[in-house]
Amino acid sequence: MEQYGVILAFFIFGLVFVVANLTIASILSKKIKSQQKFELYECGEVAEGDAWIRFNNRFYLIALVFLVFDVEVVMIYPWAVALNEMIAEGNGVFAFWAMSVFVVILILGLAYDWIKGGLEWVKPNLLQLDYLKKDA
Amino acid sequence: MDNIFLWIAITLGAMVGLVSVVGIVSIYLERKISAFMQDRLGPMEVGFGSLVNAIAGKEVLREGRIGLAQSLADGLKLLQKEDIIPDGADKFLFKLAPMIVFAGTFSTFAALPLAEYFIPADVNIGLFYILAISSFGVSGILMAGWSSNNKWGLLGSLRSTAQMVSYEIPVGVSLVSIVMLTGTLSMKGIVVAQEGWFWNWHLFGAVGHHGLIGFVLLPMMVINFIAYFIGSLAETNRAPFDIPEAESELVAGYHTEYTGMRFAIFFLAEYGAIFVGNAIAVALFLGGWYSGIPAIDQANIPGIAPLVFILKTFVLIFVVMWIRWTLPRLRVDQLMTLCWKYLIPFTLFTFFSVAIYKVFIV
Amino acid sequence: MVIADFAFILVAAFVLICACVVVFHNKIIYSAFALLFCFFGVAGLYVFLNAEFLAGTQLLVYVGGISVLILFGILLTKNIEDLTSKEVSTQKIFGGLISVTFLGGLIYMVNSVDWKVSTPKPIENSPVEIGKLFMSDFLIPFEIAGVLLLVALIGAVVIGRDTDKDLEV
Amino acid sequence: MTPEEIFNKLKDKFGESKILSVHNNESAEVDICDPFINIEPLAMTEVAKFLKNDSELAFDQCCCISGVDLGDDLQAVYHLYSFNQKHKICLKATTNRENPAIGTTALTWGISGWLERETYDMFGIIFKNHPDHRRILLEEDWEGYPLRKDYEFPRYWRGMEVTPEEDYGTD
Amino acid sequence: MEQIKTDLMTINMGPQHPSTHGVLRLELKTDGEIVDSCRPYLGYLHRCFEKHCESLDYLKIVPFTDRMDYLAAMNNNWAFALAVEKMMGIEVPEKCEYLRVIVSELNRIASHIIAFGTFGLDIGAFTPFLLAFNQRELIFDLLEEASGARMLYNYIWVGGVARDVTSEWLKKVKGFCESYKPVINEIDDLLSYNKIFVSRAANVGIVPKDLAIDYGFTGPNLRGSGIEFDLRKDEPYSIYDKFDFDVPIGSGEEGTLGDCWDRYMCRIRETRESIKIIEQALEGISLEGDIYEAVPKNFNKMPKGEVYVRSETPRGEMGIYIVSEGGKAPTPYRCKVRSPAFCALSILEKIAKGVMISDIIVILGSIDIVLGEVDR
Repeated sequence: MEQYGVILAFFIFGLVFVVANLTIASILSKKIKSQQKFELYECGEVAEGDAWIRFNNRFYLIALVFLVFDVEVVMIYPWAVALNEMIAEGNGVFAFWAMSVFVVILILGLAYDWIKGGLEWVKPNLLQLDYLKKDA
Repeated sequence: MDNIFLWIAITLGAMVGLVSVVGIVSIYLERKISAFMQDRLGPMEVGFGSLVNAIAGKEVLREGRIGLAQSLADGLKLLQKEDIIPDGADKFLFKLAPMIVFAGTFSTFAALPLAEYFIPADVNIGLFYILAISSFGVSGILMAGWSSNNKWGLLGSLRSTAQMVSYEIPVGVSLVSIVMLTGTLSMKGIVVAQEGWFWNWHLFGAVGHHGLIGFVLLPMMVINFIAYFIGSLAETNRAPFDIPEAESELVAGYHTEYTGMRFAIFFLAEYGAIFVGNAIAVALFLGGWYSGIPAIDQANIPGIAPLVFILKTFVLIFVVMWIRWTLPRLRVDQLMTLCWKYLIPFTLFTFFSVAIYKVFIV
Repeated sequence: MVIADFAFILVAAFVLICACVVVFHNKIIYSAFALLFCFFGVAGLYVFLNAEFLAGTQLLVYVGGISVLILFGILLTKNIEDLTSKEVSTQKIFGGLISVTFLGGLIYMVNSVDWKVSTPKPIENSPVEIGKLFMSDFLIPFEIAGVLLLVALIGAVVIGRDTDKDLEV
Repeated sequence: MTPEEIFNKLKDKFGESKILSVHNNESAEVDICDPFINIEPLAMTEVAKFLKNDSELAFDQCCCISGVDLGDDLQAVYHLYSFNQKHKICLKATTNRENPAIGTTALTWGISGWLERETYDMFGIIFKNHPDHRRILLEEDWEGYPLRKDYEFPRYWRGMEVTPEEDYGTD
Repeated sequence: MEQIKTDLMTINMGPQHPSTHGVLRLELKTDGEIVDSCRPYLGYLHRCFEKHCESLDYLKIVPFTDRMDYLAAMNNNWAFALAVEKMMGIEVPEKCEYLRVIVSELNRIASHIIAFGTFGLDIGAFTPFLLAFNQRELIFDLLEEASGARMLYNYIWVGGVARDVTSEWLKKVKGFCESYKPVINEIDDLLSYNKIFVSRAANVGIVPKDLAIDYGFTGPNLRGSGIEFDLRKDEPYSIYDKFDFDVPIGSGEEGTLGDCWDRYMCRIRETRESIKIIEQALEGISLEGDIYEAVPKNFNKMPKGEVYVRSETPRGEMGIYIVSEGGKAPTPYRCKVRSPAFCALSILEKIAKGVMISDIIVILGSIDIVLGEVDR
């Protein structure tokens, strides 16, 4: 428990450290008001359109696939830690096959995704863009 | 009760010192290394003397000859920069984001096994803890990119998030092999398992555990190490995986709108993350605080352990910089392909190999 | 353990505050980030229950995975910056009634149950125990979880394939 | 092919009303000049298409379109080159100053789109049926066409001083 | 299942952006990372060079041509000088021709160094850029010694060159040629065949032959699309017919013909050919003779008429169209510059649809624009 107290202390100190630094900076820094400074950076032009728009859902799918594998990793870890003891208890082979089934099921999923293109980032086929098509 | 507070005070102090030194030294090294690789000199002018003069308001003489105080001077400069929050930004989240990113990174320092008796929080799930807490920083980056209401920032943070979560998988799987060998998640336990000569390091297989037959695992462990190393490069957004802040495409990625000290905090957190990423590689694959030669270990020379550990980490950091200044940048789809179609299958393969080795061979 | 109690109150208060923000804040993106912190705090609560491994899992899966998923999900919605949760005024009385009933029921339950307070010895090395339990008592659920994840993966692909048909490689 | 051959071929195809005349070094009233063919301005579109698609002519690249202010008239000068046949030709289309209009060649050569926009930007020649007829180098709200000889430099633009006072009105 | 709709995001790339190679503004409409449309806006560097010309003496225009393509000022000087010389029928002394070839081929190398260096930089390779830059510095030292300036030389005058050179200078040029060769090999090792670099540049921004011609590609861009056409070879001006050199063309060796890698590689190979030309010129040159011999004192003998002269600059074919009213006016009536980068840039709108934002940068880098010349 005490160990986690240390971690909590580290986390809180991380926040405090930033606040302290920013406070020092705000004391040391000069402030010169100018409206243009507070405009958003868009390469020197006035920003057009909004950044807060409906975004491409590919990011969502990546997160979804990630989550599945994340859960898998989380479930492998306790098994891996316990493997030594399970071997010592004579359950090693059983544990191996049990885990194999679990992982192979997921590898099947990965393979399915792979074949169906679920692992592809939204990527245009640069060899078949519109302007190239009519020549082919 | 006093004991724990004293411990927290000591370790916090040490780790704050470490993170600052790591930041300053890494930035200096990065400049010098890149300069030497590119046939130029890098920072040459700013020495400690000129820095002192500058602070005292005296005439600044060019006293340094190798620019040792350059990073410090930059830090001082950043402290004096105006803090600008754009009008269009979501101010609360904009301010919160650097804190989250830094606190997330700094928390990982709590489980760094610098020496056998100097692990701030020697929790029994240490490895798992570091993996878990580093995913916390992801949300900070997303927050930074979204709140600044900047298109480059948003694109950068989305790329960054997708990249960091994806590469958590190969990193996680590649480390399972080591957990299987050592049977513990404690950082201390994993490092202690590699005591003695350097062939006991996990990079060279499982010699430390099972004698010569452990060499069978050498290729597996090398693959694991490479997969982990690539993964940690990607998780820390380093070249060739620096697409989230690719300056030629996204200007500066998620911290485009950040100025002054807030920007410096991101920078510090980034270098801290690089240090932690490589420190884990050292602890898990390269024998941690053991020098690899029993004669110069902590048993004989007290106090050498943290030095050995930090030195090894900096060797890896050098490799990271070397890679950055050598390789071009990947595109976002190629990055995902590398992760899902190469690293994950390879690490799953090594996972099975080590499992078979554990269950059927030894 | 006064300090531990203090820390517990701190963490619990953090979780509660975050949870309140999730429910009451007008901006959906704030709710999402508050939910993330709420998950983070819950991980802390797990630690107080000596379930370190579970805490790590909470961080890895909920903070690093599900929160990101939710945030991405929000980025898919339109006009997030002025998307506010609307008050449904027509349902006020009815809703209030239901909540009060539930609250009453909960209070009654809490009071009527004869709580057994026991302090079992904390498990020394929880991941090992969890690993062993996976391979013995909970083997079937463990494998079923694998199948469930497979279904999720396939589902992800099906969604993905349908939405970017025009970009099919 | 020589300019005469091109001229005759074009005249056979389009008739004298559209293909006006051909000039050679010798026949021109100037001292030095590349051979060129005068074209009726509004016929440019079809002539260009023919020049590109005819297998003997095969002018596949439009090197340059330059506007010239002739005083009373405005002129667009087209320099064409054929990678296939390795020959080149110069076309000229002259239009009146008040209502300058020339048929576009932007649908024939990709590059013409921008070159014509530049000519429009500088001379105010309207290219009929141009798919994207905007200014290119100057701002959309710029007044006047700078390369015309009678162009007067503006003193201010959007409140900014664009011509220094001492230079204003002296040119 | 109904498609989940995503909004198009409008992004301004430029004018203040690290990779637009100057003050170019691209208005991108993107769906996530995929570019839906890309519209270039020019004119941020517009100085109305052509209007200036109409009020300047021919010799006074030369320094202005420097400022068009400021990375290859020599070649611009030369292009203009060629046009005026053709108009006036001036025979340039052979020594001057040799000097012109040497300095403009040196400048061509310097310009290509920027082109492939910044192209690598756009893809994230910082080191080759600086290694190449060292060589550019050496070239600048040489050109400085010859002309007195490091970037904007005003060296090639109508009818001659501005300053004479010494035999030591020629030796230094020879020395540079030797030192350059290993560097370009190193860049090949470090960048050209690097797997990441190839995967970023190959099969991106493909410009097939017909499209390349249609959109006015010239120079290395055109040759990258596999068309062997070089004005120095096909319509040799000056003394280029005396030299033996190859015209490197793209072959699609790493991807598809006409992709960004081909254009990049063309430039790398062209610098080797330039070295060949310089070496031959160094052998052929004799330092006897007066360099000002053919420089006209005034332009009273300017004939009435017009010329259109093309010459090969590093960015492609620069055409100068001059209309003169004859001897009574010492200024051009009209001077039009056909700028190769302007023409090459016009293709961007066409080929940008459907690529990723990262690819836009790569395409832009590979067609190697200089905004000073695009906008004039």
